[in-house]
Amino acid sequence: MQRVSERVIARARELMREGTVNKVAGWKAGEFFYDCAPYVFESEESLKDLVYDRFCAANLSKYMIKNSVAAGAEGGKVLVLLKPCDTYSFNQLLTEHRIARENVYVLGVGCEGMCDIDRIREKGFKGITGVDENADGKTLTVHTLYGDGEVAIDDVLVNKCEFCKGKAHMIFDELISDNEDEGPRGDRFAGVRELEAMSPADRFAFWQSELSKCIRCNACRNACPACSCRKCVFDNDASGIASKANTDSFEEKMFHIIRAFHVAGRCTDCGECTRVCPQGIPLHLFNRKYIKDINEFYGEYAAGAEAGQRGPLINYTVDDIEPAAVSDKGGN
Amino acid sequence: MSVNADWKPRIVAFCCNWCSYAGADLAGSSRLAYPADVKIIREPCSCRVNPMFILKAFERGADGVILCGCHPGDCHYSTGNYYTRRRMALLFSMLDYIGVERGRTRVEWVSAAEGAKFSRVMNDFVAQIRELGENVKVGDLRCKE
Amino acid sequence: MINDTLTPRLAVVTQIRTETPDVKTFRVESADGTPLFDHMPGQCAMLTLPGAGEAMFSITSSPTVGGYKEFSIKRCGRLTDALHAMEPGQQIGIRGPYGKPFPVDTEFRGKNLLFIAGGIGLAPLHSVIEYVRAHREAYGHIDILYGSRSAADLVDLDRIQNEWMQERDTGVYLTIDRPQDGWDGHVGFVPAYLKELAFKPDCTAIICGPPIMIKFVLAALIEMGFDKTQVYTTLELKMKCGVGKCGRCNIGSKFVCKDGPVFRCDEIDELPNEY
Amino acid sequence: MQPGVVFAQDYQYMCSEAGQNIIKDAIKTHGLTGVVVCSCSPRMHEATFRKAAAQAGLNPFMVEIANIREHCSWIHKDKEEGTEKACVLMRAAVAKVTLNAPLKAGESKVVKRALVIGGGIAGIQTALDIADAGFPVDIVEKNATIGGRMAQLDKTFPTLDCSSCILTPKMVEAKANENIRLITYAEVEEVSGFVGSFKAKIRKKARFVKEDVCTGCGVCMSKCPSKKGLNEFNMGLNNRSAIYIPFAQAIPNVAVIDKEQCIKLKTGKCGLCQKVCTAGAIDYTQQDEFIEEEYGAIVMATGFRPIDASKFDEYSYSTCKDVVTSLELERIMNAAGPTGGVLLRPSDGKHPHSIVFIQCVGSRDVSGRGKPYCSKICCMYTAKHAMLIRDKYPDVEVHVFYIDVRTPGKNFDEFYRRAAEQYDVDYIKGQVGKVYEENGQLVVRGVDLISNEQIVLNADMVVLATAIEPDPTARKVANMLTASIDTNDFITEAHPKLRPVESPTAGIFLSGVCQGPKDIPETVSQAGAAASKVIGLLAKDKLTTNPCVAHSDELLCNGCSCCEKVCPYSAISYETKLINDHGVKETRRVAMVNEALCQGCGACTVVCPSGAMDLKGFSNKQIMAEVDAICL
Amino acid sequence: MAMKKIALTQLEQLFAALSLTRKVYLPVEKAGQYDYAPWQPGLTYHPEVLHTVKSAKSVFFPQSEDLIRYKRAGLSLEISQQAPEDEEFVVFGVHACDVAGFEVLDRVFLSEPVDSYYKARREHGTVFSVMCAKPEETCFCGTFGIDAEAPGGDVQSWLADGVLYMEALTEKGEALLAAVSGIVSEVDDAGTQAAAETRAAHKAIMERLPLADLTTDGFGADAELLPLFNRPEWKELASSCLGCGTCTYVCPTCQCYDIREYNTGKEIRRFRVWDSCMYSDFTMMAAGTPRPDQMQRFRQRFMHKLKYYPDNYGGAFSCVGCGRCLQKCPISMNIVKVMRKLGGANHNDK
Repeated sequence: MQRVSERVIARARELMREGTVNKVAGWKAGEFFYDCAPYVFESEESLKDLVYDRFCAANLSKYMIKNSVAAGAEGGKVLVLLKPCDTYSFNQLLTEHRIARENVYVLGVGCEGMCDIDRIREKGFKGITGVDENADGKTLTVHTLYGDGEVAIDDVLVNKCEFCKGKAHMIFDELISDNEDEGPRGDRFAGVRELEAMSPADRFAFWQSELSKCIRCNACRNACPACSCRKCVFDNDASGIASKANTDSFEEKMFHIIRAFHVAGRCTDCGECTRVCPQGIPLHLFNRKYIKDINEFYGEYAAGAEAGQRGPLINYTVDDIEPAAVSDKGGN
Repeated sequence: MSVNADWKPRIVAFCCNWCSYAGADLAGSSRLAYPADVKIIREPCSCRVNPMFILKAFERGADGVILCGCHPGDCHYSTGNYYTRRRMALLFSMLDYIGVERGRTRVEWVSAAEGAKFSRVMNDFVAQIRELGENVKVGDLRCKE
Repeated sequence: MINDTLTPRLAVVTQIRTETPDVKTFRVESADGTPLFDHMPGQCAMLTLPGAGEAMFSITSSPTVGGYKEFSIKRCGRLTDALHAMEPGQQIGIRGPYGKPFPVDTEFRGKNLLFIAGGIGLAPLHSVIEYVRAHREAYGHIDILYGSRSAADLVDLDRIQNEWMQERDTGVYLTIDRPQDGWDGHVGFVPAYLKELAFKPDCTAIICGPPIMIKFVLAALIEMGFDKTQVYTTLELKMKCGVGKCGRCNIGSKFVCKDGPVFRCDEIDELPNEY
Repeated sequence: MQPGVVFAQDYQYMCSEAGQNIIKDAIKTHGLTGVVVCSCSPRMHEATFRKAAAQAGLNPFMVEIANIREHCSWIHKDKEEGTEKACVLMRAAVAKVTLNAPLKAGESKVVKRALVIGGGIAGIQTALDIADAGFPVDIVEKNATIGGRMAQLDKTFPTLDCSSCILTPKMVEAKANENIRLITYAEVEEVSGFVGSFKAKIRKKARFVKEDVCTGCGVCMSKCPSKKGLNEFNMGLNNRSAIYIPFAQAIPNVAVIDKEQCIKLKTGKCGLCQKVCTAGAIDYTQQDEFIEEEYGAIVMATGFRPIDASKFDEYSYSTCKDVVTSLELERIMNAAGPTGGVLLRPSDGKHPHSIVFIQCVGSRDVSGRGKPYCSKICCMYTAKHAMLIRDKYPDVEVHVFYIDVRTPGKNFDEFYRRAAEQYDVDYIKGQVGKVYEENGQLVVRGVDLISNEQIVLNADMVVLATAIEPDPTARKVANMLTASIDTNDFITEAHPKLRPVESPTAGIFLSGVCQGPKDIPETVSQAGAAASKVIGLLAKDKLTTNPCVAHSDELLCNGCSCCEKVCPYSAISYETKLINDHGVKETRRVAMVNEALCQGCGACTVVCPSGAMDLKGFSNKQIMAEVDAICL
Repeated sequence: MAMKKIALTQLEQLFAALSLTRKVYLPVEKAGQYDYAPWQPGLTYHPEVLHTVKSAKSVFFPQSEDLIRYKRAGLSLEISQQAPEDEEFVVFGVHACDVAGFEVLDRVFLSEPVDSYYKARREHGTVFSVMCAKPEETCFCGTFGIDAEAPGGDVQSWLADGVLYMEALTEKGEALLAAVSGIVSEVDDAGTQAAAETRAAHKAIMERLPLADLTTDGFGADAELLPLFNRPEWKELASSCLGCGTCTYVCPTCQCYDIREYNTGKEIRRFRVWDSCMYSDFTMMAAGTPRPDQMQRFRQRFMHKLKYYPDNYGGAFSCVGCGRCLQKCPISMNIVKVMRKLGGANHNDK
């Protein structure tokens, strides 16, 4: 990752210096080694804080909605660093006319999988002050206030990277990557299948338990590149379903089902929802369910694989399956 | 099963204006009875039915929701029910996935000439909902007090 | 049962007057015959129509009239639509009074007063004007400049013509934005008319109206030699609790519901520009 | 009373003038802003009540109907339950009407030209009546000539007129009328648009004969060496040449080449017809042509065909040549038919001495093989056939097996009685179990239901009164026109009693058997009725459009284009414009609805995640209010 | 009152005994996350868990609560008020930061006019604090003068070698310990010594924390409001803020709320819910909002914590340095980054 990182940063500087772009959307170093934040750098000087490492999981596509328009208004171009999975979101936003493509320079960056600081903490590390990637490329040494330890990278990957869709970029103007595309990593629908195999009562209990944690902070929605509505129906009093957190009500379920439905066929499975959920709710299980259903009912479809696709929910064939054919899954 | 003997199912039926609502009218003029638990909401087309409406019905305490439209290929608006078919297949699958009984939701294609079918479908659906009993899984507790 | 500050009292709308096409005045009395609460001019109260919501409205009636509170309310959203659809006899909830009043018994005492209002902005000033009229001898000369889009949009025109214009030592100046048939009065925007009238800066000015009007009126007053310490206005922000706790009507460290809605213009300058 | 309700009144006949006056008075007296009528289906009287409201000064779209008849009192036996449900329906309607907004209908143009699909008697009569009123009409006929089924008939019941004698003048008139354009040998391929301005694309199939040059002399037919094509006009009972004029009175009287049979078109050799044609009308290179035209109204007159009798193998139709259908018998009896009008049996051309008619073949059949409905005309044409045979050939024994004889028409029962009594036709109430051939003789085994005896009859011919079904093109055309169709493929009428010649789709009208089985006089009167509806439409200069159309809230619109993609009418377009959102100005892409094109289906509203797209008259809030009120 | 102790292994008995007379709230695991929930047999305390996701404030200021119920019929209206809390409860396992968070809320809700729902819960609730074990690198309670070794509340306690040493600080605390006197035991000198040692060890860790150097310089009641408000850096700080409410909802001191209605069809319930000034609709009125931009909303939140609140409440800050927002912000923007950028060495006066 180190090598790609250096090249990415150098190239971003170069493109800024030569005037190809006047802004760079990347990740800015933070207080700790792991808390880099999405940031749009506006000067070559400021790029000293640009980082690209194992903790740059945030998907920058959504930021291009505002920034591509702003860049155009200023007569410049914004460079955006996109990991392979991020490019799907970028394409989907292009499909929906949300990004002014001509104002964006996509620098595709290779990715070997992002680490999740929360998962490192879950391994029992407290007071983490740093990590080093070991020479084997498979483990991290974790430094803490209370001593050092080691952890396998595979065990602390962000969920979306655990089920990486592949190392290929769907769109880019320039690519910096050392990765061969080995295709998807793991079976991303395994979690969905596991749930489907449960009895309805167990499924209900599972979701009841998970969703009762929801605090309706809207992080999932606000981070989601598909949830890019100017005003969400859940924020719009005129919509009739606007709501704010209310415990013991139906609202959490309603919120998550509707949200999943609204992004069905548009969700690229970028995994941001699960990554940002402060309560650790596996929200991707909603979206992957829809992706799996769509694939099974209407044929394989990957939102964002290319710009301009017609999504499965704004499409049909005369011999689509009947809703009645969607039968009870699993036992009783 | 429901423990409350007085319980009567609340069933919302969304019917498209051109086929199913007319089918319901025909069922009426033909005196083809079905239980009064079914309450019909008229829509221009089955494709007007937003999943939000269905969830809203459940939130408010509905025990079953049925959506009726023209037969695929016969939509008054040509293609509306094709979209309905996809949307509802996915929505119902999701409701099933979160553990809501699959039988609480249904789509039926009923033409304006199918008064008898309308009645049959409603009788059948009500029987199914009675079998499933009260909807306790989805719904706002505040509405149930 | 303790009565929380957020719980409204039961009240009844006893009278509804249509003032203009989109303004109605509602008279509210307590449902049990006991007095609602005491208020001073400029203060507000929360009105609740369950199902439509709750919002803060300035009390239009003067504390000098007893028994009831009146609210002139312009139709501009879900709640006000519902209020406008009410019939006399409708029971509603009311809680208050909230906010700091105009300093009618302190700073205003003995002063000449210049009231400048636009449209529904007359509502909070109405209470002050009536209060001053009730204690007429305690104040100097009064001028009232009131403008609206059209003659039909002048709120409480009857009272203005029949009472205020007849009040001693009081000048009343009306204006409408555009000429119309049957209007032989002044035509033009309030700030321009204000300059035309060239009041001397020997009085305390009280402004209320749409933000754009306030902005230009204030500029005009400064131009006319007024100091900001002589000018009072009211601010409006979204409110939920009315008691400085829900956290949304603050401008810097001040809460409009608690520290306002009446502000002296020099105080506003010290606040961040978020209103 | 529900919050918001200030006046309630019970009246038995709300739709009557007195009832409407109650509504009007209440609107005026109480200053009502909305009206709910608890009555029959809105499909029945919504327009009535809206009109009444409008007359009282209330916007007509502030009226909602609670359907407490068809959806309630007529189907729920338990009075208490029914009443309870009626209250719920009323509550939902009140909840909805409080959220109704006044709507104003827009206007759209009316193209003053009609399209009639089908050139049978129904289509011809409709076209003639429309043309007589001064509006141009196009008749699109899939066959090479107009005339349809009626042209194949020999005589008509109950008057025994010669069918072609009364039809031919109408056909000629259609050709001569300058407001009528006949587009024969053609099919409608695409229809778009809506009432007032439909756009149709018509494929005119290649005849390989120049229509405007051919004189109809018929020389080509006699010279044509290929004579193996089945003569469709004679129900395939004999053959015709590859180049042919369907029948003598065909309109247009123009030859057509059957490209499956033509040696020249198949092998490139021959060309005889071209050589003998003195007019020089033959053109082997002719291609299909397309005509695109706009129409204000479209009439479906696609007609019928007899069902395939081979499905009823117990009658040995497919194996015995002497088992024929009634329509085949028509041709056998007709002077222009294969036998020149002499009754000869098809197998050996001999004169038959005994004929058995079997009624209800495939009609009133709930087994699934045939049709559940009564084909309506069979009783009468069978009586006609029996009578004509007995009249011309008194030596022939005629037996008719029937389930019921249905004669509810003017002079119908008299006609039937004449057949049975005067002409001594042997009517047997009973069913035929089997028809088979035994030693060159047809044997009919049946049962007499009155005597309850088995009957075995020897017959020289058996005639099957086969059911009729809509022409197979009807389904295709209906789909194109978005006209609804029933399970038997008959086109659904807007109202079975009150709007029998209109389809629920505005601007689409029904003429003839495509709507349901009927005889000629009924067809002609319905054709006239459809024409008068079309005339009424075309006489208008503008149409008011349905105001329940989609509407996009620019402040909410993301510009994602999902709505645009699902709109069946291309009514949504996108525009980049300056939007002022509470003082924040931004130039962006937003959806716009063309209200003249939008038909109000609502497909767009559901694909719009932000809810920017909503449907007037059926808004999200209105529907959710109904849901809330019902689930209370 | 003298210190008492109980073996960690016996805590369940303590909870069982307490729950006879009151509800016991403690951090409970649910689907992998810890939040405060009522104790039930079988549940125990996990001292290694530093933070619940939501702070302990939800015990006193729940995320949503019904306030008033209305019934409308024709013109008439019936108003009934939800009864405030009237049962005793104890919150066990609160750390110093969250205890300090209660004080932040107290200043708001207990000042006139008093919020009776909050007050009732405060009066009926006893806070049983525990000194945190192993603070995280994200902890900075020291910045706000909070002494993590003396977590405070009604009873405070320390864990050393499998024994919980506890000390009542208030009458309520004494009553609580008295109620379980049969289960807790007296502490001898060795015990006192052990407790003191664990506190000292903790102090040493606190001093080594990476954020130990963070100061409130440049903020507070003494800082100048408008210059701070107008700092250009707000723009870049807020530039990637998603406008979600995560920081607000996990924060022990955020107290903004919304009052909303829910119509069940039979009655209208007015309820209070947490709200976030980060939300775009927070100050939205029919005519518009004074904070149309996310930058303004972002600035509001931090100005409130570091300037407005201190102005209104005697200089106290509305942040207790628990570090939850540092761990939970989806884009890793937080109060520490704000304070580093605008305060300390970068503050206006320097």
